[in-house]
Amino acid sequence: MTDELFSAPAIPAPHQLTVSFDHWEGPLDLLLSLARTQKVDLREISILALTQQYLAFIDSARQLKLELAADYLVMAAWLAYLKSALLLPRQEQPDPSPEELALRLQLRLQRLNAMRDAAARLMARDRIGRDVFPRRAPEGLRLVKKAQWRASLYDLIATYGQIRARTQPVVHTIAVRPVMTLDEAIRRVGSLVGAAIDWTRLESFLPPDIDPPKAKSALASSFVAALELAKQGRLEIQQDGIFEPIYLRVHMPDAANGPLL
Amino acid sequence: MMSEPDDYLRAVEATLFVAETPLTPAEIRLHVGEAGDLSATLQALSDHYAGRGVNLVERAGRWHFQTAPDLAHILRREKDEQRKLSRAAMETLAIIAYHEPVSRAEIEAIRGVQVAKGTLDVLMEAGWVRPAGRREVPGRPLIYATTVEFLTHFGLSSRRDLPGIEDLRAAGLLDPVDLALEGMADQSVVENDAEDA
Amino acid sequence: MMSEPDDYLRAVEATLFVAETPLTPAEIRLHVGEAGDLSATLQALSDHYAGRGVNLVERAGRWHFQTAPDLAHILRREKDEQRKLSRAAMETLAIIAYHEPVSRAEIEAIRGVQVAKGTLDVLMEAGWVRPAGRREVPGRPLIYATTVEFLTHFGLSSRRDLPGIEDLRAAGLLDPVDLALEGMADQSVVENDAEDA
Repeated sequence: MTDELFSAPAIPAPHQLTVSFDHWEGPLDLLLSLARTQKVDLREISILALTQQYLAFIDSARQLKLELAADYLVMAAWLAYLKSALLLPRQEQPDPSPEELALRLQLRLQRLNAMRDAAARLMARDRIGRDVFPRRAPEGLRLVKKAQWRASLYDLIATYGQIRARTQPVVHTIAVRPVMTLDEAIRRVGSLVGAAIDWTRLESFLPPDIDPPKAKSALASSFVAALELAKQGRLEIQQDGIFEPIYLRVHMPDAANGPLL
Repeated sequence: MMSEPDDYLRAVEATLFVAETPLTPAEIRLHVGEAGDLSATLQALSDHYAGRGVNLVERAGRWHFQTAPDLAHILRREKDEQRKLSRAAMETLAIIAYHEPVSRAEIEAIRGVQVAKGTLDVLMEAGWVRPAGRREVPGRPLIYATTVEFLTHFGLSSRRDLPGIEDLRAAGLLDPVDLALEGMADQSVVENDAEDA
Repeated sequence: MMSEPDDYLRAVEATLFVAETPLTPAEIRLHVGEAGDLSATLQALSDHYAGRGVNLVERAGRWHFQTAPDLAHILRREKDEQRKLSRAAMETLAIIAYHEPVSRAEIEAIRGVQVAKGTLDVLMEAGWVRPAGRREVPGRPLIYATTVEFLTHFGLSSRRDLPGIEDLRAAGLLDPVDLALEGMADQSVVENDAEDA
């Protein structure tokens, strides 16, 4: 609708209103623009005069059938109310007072105006990339991470040991069992039994300081040696029952009918 | 003005020359060590380069070399043209800078219009504005503040350097309207308009 | 040496400062115009920067600023980072230490695993291993040996201080891993004793 309006050359537009309403960012912005036309310090501005300017402006826009955003109309209605309140006799003024409302509006305009000026001054500063330039291709400071390698001597030798253990051909060493051979037992029992005239326990023929792992082998060998010597008729063996101690003594032919047999 | 530059000064000069970003004194010390008086050296360098084609400046506690502003016309290139900020974005940036930290509602109260969705995004994308936590009021609104890059870009040593900020503060123009009205309650300034009427 | 730099000199200085690449006098003139004596100005600038942290130099007809050569070390900051050797690197190091000088093929034969290229690099970067010539066999392979830093790091006065195979065996370090893991220590002690008997 607005487009049709502006494209129709027949309709004369008042020079003030050739600017689209898109130009303002809301009613406060428009009010500030109008206030600046009063060409006085914003602190001195007449809110009543400003209100009349705004209402007149909106009115002419309506005559042009410009489509106005709702907030412009809300502001117009509020200003119309403010205007009438300001013109009322004092005693009939509502609360809050129209003076306070006017002051609020004035303060808001001052604040918006201050920020608008501040923005302009900020943008006018010497800005990097527009007014001042850093080097376009700085070489840059380099941070080189230098590795501090950690390893202990133990790690080193343990690792080497593991490599060797892992990769050396596996050699199976069969441990040499601690044994007393039969020949050795026959020699020993044969020589000792001659010294024993009476029955003597088999264990007594074992070497006195023998290691425990070797003791069983010595016992077994000595027993087999005793059997062998008995077979040769060199000694006699006696046992009272199964698992009972085994006794040996030198063979005595004249005692063949000994009391114990 | 300077006679023979010592090695410490030369090291600081070279470090700032090759740096890709402005450097804090701590960052400079990582390179040049602790052997000299850094702040005196930075001052000496800054004095040495004052008035030359290249200046040493401090922005938000960080130092960098940049060309002198009056030479912009010979150095500016077509592709340097920055996208122009919209008026809304410029005003919003100014409001954040002068009032920080500030919520979106507070920005809207000053501008009298809603902050369009893209406005804060543009400022944050430029690296000038950052969210700075939440205000501990109902709704816990997000609040915004400016960044170090903002100060650097606009050539400000600190927020105290914002143009006119002291005058604005003294005039109460950085206070909200309600606060300003309370302050005026005693004074009977309220008469003005009534008299005009 | 220079009093008040004139605008022409300042412009040349700033132009060279921002330039992405070294510039010929013709390129500089595109920026600064024809108003001055460029070659005298370049000489004056070059004199001014001589002895500073940043120098103006001419190479093959092109001018650019660069940091003074003696300051290169400060522009590269080294940061130590503690890192543990990988198992592969540790094994390779151990083999070199025990068998040096040794070729890569020999290391692989002992490890039973290929040696990755990076492994020897790491050991050389650590300063513990060095190439020690070539073995005079077909293919002339590089051979490796340990360094003095290696001895220092591991607290050895010479390679002879490394425990020998018998020492390792006595310490149980040659036992197959699974044996050690199963805690069969008793048995191995018994067997050792038996051998001694």
